[in-house]
Amino acid sequence: MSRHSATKTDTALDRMDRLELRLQLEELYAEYAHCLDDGAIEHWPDFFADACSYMLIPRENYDEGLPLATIRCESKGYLKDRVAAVQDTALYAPLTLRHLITGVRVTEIAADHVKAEANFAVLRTQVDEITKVFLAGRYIDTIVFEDGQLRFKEKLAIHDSLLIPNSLVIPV
Amino acid sequence: MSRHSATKTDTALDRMDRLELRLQLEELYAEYAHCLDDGAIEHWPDFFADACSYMLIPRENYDEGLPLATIRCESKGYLKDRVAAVQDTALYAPLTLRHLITGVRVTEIAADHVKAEANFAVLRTQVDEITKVFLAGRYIDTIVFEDGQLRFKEKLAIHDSLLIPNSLVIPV
Amino acid sequence: MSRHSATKTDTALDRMDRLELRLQLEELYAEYAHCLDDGAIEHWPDFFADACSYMLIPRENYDEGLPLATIRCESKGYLKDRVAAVQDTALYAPLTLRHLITGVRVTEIAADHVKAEANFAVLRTQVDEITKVFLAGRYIDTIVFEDGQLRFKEKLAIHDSLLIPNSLVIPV
Amino acid sequence: MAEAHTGKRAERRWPDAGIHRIPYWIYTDAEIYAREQARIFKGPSWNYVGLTAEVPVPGSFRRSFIGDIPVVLTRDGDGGLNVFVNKCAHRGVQFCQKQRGTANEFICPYHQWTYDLTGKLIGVPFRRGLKRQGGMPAAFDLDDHHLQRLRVAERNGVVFASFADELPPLEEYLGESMLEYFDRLFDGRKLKILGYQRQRIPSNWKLMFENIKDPYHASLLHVFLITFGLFRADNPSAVRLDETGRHSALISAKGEQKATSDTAEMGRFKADMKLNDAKLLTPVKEFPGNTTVVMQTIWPNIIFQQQTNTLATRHIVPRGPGAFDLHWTYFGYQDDDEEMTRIRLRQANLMGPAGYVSIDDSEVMEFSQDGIAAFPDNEGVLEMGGYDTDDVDHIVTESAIRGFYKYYREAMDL
Amino acid sequence: MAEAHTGKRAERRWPDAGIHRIPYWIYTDAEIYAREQARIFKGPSWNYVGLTAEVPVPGSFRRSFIGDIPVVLTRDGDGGLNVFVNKCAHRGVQFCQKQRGTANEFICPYHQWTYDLTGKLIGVPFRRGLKRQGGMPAAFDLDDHHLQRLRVAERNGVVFASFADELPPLEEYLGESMLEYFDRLFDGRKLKILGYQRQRIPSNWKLMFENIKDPYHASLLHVFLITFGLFRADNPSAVRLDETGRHSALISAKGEQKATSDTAEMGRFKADMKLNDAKLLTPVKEFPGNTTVVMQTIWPNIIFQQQTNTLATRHIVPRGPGAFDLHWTYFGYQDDDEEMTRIRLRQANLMGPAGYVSIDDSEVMEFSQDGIAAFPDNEGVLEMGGYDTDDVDHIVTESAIRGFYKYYREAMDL
Amino acid sequence: MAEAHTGKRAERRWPDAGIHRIPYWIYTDAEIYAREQARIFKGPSWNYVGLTAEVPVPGSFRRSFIGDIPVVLTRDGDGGLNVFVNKCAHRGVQFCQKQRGTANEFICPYHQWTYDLTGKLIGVPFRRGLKRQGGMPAAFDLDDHHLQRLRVAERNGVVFASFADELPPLEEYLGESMLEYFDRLFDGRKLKILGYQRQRIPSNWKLMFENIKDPYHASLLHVFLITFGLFRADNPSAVRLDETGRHSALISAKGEQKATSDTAEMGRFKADMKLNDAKLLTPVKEFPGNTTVVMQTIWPNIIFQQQTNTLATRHIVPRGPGAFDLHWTYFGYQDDDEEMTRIRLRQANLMGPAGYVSIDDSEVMEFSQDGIAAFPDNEGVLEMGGYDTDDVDHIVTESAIRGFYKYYREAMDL
Ligand code: FES
Ligand code: FES
Ligand code: FES
Ligand SMILES: [Fe+3]
Ligand SMILES: [Fe+3]
Ligand SMILES: [Fe+3]
Repeated sequence: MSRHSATKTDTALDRMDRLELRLQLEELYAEYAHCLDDGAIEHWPDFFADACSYMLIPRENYDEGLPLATIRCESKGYLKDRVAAVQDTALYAPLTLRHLITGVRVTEIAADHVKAEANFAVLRTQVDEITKVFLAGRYIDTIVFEDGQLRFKEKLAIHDSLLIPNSLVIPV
Repeated sequence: MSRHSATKTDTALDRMDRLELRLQLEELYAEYAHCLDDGAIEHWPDFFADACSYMLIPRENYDEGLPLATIRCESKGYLKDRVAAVQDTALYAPLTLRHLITGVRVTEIAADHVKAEANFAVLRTQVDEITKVFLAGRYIDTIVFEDGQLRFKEKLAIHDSLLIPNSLVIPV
Repeated sequence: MSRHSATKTDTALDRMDRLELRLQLEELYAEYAHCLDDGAIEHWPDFFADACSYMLIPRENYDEGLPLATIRCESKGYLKDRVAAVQDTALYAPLTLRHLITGVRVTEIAADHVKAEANFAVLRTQVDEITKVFLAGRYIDTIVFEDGQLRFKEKLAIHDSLLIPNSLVIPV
Repeated sequence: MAEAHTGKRAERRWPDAGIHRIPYWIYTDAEIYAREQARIFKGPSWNYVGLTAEVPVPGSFRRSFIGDIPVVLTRDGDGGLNVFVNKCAHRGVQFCQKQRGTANEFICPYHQWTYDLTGKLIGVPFRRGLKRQGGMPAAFDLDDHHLQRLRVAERNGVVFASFADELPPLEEYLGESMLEYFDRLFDGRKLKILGYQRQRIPSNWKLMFENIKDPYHASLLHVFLITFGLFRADNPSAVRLDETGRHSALISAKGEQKATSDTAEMGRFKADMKLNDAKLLTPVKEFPGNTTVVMQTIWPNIIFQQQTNTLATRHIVPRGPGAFDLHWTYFGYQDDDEEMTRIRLRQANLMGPAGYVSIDDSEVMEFSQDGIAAFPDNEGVLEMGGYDTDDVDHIVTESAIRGFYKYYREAMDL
Repeated sequence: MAEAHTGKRAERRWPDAGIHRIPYWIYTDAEIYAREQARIFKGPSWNYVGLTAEVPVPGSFRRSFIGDIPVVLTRDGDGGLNVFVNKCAHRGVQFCQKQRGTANEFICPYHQWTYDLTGKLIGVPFRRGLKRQGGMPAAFDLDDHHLQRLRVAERNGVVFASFADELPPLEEYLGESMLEYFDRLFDGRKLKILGYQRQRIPSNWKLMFENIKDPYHASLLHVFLITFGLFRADNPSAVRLDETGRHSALISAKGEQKATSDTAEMGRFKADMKLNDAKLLTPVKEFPGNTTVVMQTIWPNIIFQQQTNTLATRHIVPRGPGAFDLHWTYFGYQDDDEEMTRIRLRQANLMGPAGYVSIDDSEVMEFSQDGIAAFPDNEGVLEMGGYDTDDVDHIVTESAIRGFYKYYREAMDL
Repeated sequence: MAEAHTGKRAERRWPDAGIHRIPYWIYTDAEIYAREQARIFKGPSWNYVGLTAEVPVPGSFRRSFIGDIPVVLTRDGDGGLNVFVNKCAHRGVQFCQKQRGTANEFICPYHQWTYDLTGKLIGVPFRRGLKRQGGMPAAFDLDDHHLQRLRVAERNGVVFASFADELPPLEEYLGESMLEYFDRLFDGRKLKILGYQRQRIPSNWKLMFENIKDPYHASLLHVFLITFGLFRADNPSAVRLDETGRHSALISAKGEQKATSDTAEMGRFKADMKLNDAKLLTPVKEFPGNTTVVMQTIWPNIIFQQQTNTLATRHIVPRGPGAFDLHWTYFGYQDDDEEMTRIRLRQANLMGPAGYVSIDDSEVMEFSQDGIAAFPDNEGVLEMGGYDTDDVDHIVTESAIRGFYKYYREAMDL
């Protein structure tokens, strides 16, 4: 199916398997969004495998092969340090985020992992301000089954929005 | 699964059941959004059980336990009165809304009801204006099966957006 | 089911069929969004049946029965010509789009086609600008199974946004 | 959205006709707006900042605004009320970012200058330098750098503040008749906060005052008020102004849902409309007398609302010439029982951004701004009920608006 | 998006060189913008407001704009056309919020002042008060409070209006040669509305006129026009101006898609480009003569478009110095058969916000505003085809733009 | 968001106290902003435009800004660096829309005027007309219409440009001591671009300079810097200014994470905080001496950052009085090995829009603008470390900010 992304290698894949898997991934993404928007941010690292990476990267760097990220987490420790910053160390104005994650696509199913992509948009509400678009982009993720849960082994969030409206405290 | 919301009590729950249920709820939410955006608003009360409540409430009130709502409907009668206001009595400028409901999560499955949550964003288009973000927030809903349909028994829409851009005529 | 849209004629429809079909359509929409946002625009026509039409039309024209479209494609050839414009002939500033497609609803299942509707929002990022809402609206589509794929036979994208922020190069 | 044509600055002169003609440039001109902030909100006026029930205990605080100027209301350790600017005396940081909360002191995040709950500067890190290096000069005195503190007046749970050094006490500022209506709603019982609603309305802030000081429109615009007899020209009604014209009260008693010879002129009256759930409007008599509605406007930034049993303050926060925020604080009394609270909450469906009555108002204010913006040199007409600003016992008048502009012209020297 | 540097007001003087130099402050200065609204759109000009086909029967109305000033076009009970401001005479409400519709009268929502279809005030509720109380003063006369009515001129289905009391009749205003092109498109046949397109373009409104009055760019910017020979420097072409320079027409006849000695200078010509579906461009000859393109611009707010068989008005609505809305109304004739309508609709793919040709223009206008904004004291150069404003029989000229600014300077006294 | 009260233009006079008092109208006034663009960014200053590593080969280009003025940096065929305005000499189009790329020439899309890589106009289509018709007048000379070219200075891979004809060479402009710090970071090794980050910060651009010239806040605001000893008042530190006061450098050496008698005044010090993954901060010594931090600010638009091993330029692009864009370009050296690059990338977590340190700064700048906006007539206080602008060997001082405003007043004639 030429219109599918070129990286897909699912020729052996039974269609219904992909649909079922997507359902489970959608649940993962929904819980993930909930964690960032309304949940306890300290659970954010739980969405990741023990050996994991998380990168939030501007589209221009990604497209040009430049390695610099907006947030670079090379291990679960980094994720926990980010949580600590959100909770304890960073100074920032009160805000509410709302993540809209749509178009989850399974792009690869392998024996020990799956790959998936999705679009995201984040809306931000600040005190005495109306709600505004904060960021948009897409995820390119590798997911594994670990400790009875689907977890992100590699999470790559590429933000279209090159100009970030002031600061980005809470991960995407 | 610690990262799931604390209120979940689905230990006895077969995973596939939850997924199937979510599919049906997604249909409910999609029809609901369609009713508000393009459908006949007079069908809005049909999405609710006979004994029902609907509350649209600012996040600050919800978080602080303050009872005041933006819209408080304590019965189906209230819903019909809201429809009458939208159709007949309220004065407001022509507008088009677009509800984006994402991240539907089943949070509880009980014998006679289920609970579900979802994110919403509403975009508004007014005459001679470009399309803008109007409101964002989340639903916390209790759904029952009544008269052959899934229907909201309790619908709680918590809006992040404390400052509403002028007035809110059509429910969320 | 009175609250469903009036045009639905699915009385003979088994509920699970509709849900399964929706899953497949969601995949179609997700791939479609990906093609427009990040994929190769030259694959856009592949999402359509050989005999097809695509219309992007302002809500005011649609509602008043006026035939003028924003983009009118009466055949696959038109789609290819649009691709050529995007790739070769049109002059426009660099931009990144992000399509959020939500609320996919199956509205009719017939022997040789299905009908479906969905909401869309498009966010646009331009150089040296923050990300903004570009367009919102809904799809009303007829889909067929052709060459082993679900494909759009008729795609109608009705945009709420009457005022388009400058120009619209890439289809919706 | 028309762009305001505010180019011709030379012509900013009030029409000769006086207060029954309102020049449209007062709604769109950026210089007029800046002048309003300086002369009105920073001037000799008592500005609403909040309710004592929002700062119940020592250490309680809330952010607030006077005009568009950010301030903080606190209760200090002695139980005293304090209002000071939300702007660090060092380099201007808006240090208080939380809507409400409790604190022992305010620490500006930038350099941790620390203020006590009265706004006094009590600490400057590294003031004496470090290891004998740096630090503040010898002449630096904490007492020269307290937060700008405002005068505060409180009455029966409502807190006002002023930037002015000289102004009459609150009671005198309100005047005898306004004080009476004020004390009717704020009768000394402790208040119970029920919650907040907030709107950003795309019109000039003065249009909000015009709206609430205008009983004429209520019988015509609001289907809900007319139809259910909540506020209607043929109910016993009155308009009261203070001596200066700047404050006013619209008073009315609930009538019935019936057609009369008088409803003929109320095009939107719906004789046969019925609520599907009548609980929404079920009234309870709680105040002395027959009066069921008092809408009181106190110069320059607050509306006190009693509509049957739904009580609220509506705090006006200008956001440039073309917009303002409206902050609604709904309240009851500490001695309300659960049912009474429920009744207030239900009736709140009439008010706020989604209110059956208030929707009409906020939409029409947007229409006004949209109509006005392209015509800075045109004028509005305020002749209903004559040309004066007298008290009357009916609501077919725009006298309270004329009163408002009478005082506005003085305050603005226009 | 560069912020305009409009600080130095003293230097608002047109360059000595004259109309082949355009100072960039005219595109960004807020005072210039306000002056344009006052002197041009409210001045002695005939402004496009709509087509009679949009108001086909008594009671039909449509919202419209003159400059950024909101107006309403109506057809009254006698079939007459009326244009009045969309601003209530009472307190300024923009009473007509619906894009198009039918009505017997206009009732302002605020206090239900009621206007007939000609804009005459015919009702003021409670004018005589209620129970002998309140109401309008004796001196109040409905006749003093009609909506501001504009002069109206209609020709062959196109409606113009003016705020000015004194101005020549439309035909004289257009001038002989412009009238000819006008009558070519609007030949007296009834029009059929095919639909609308709307854009908000982030550039000054005058850049839209420059664009359409500029045949020079068409052979260079538009791959579609060049490649398919729709409008090209080597086609038989002409530029016509009225005597004042304010109106103009660009005229051309379709050529072939072939490389010639002349396409050498058209860098974007694509000799081998082919449409996948040629129906898109299939032309039908419908007007006398060989001319297939006439782009006519009538001061100060309208473009009339014939490009092969796609016909439209493009109505320019300024939205501050840095943006304007462009409202496209596509039409055919009542006597078009279905196939003809389909051809017009197909060719509409060239135009509008997604049009194969128009995309280029609206994008380049954004680029212009972005380039200009930081250089208020710089100047554009208009020397193609010389320095004058003469009619010519080719399109390698900017004379029509020079003509526009010749008249603009007079109108603005710059 | 408070609306700026910028009405009272008459009072735009700097406080008599001098540079230890900063009037708040400089952050909100639109005329001051326009004056800054004209006098500072278009004035006699060397403005950062990019790095040579971004334009590595002939034909390489990148968009850039000087103030908010769009420019293009190119490398021409001879390897020379060129900076010219991104505004077509014909009618103002911002012709270069791509962030970065390579090109043989720049063709303006509108009429395809063509410029070579030095900004010289080399082609005007139809300049001689077509078939002897139209075209440019005889007097038209390409040489009169080149893009406005700026003076360019390059040193060790960093490119500066100036609109001014007369200004000292870059080295002299930087001054001896600043040049030393400059050469420390840009030591002649080839740079390797690691990537970009961009923010739009809702505060006046000068607040960015104040922030980076202010070592006083670092020990108080930034938990990360204090706790991990990265930059702290009790580390060996210094502040250096050039002779004019406009440039400065803050210098420090990393200390330990330990409580001392001095951390007592650093309220946010967290003695027991530990990183879960210490790799984030693992430092590598790469520069001579003990210094691990140099934050250098060069008038009027650039910050050079060394914080341990994370190196970046921070380019300030004003966007009106109330906002600026901050463009971060992270780099290493061509001779970095993979591990060194990885270390730089990890430490980048401290910086940028999501940086553990920089979040604090960008948020506090927003708080500042929000606090300042309503008080144009108030003043900030800059007395830490005295009233002068001397070099000191500690960081308990605001002298570098005073130096900045000393020069600002001269440049702006305020
Ligand atoms: S700005 Fe508040 S402490 Fe420095
Ligand atoms: S404003 Fe129109 S009737 Fe009062
Ligand atoms: S504007 Fe650049 S070529 Fe005409
Ligand atoms: Fe009202
Ligand atoms: Fe064109
Ligand atoms: Fe800092």
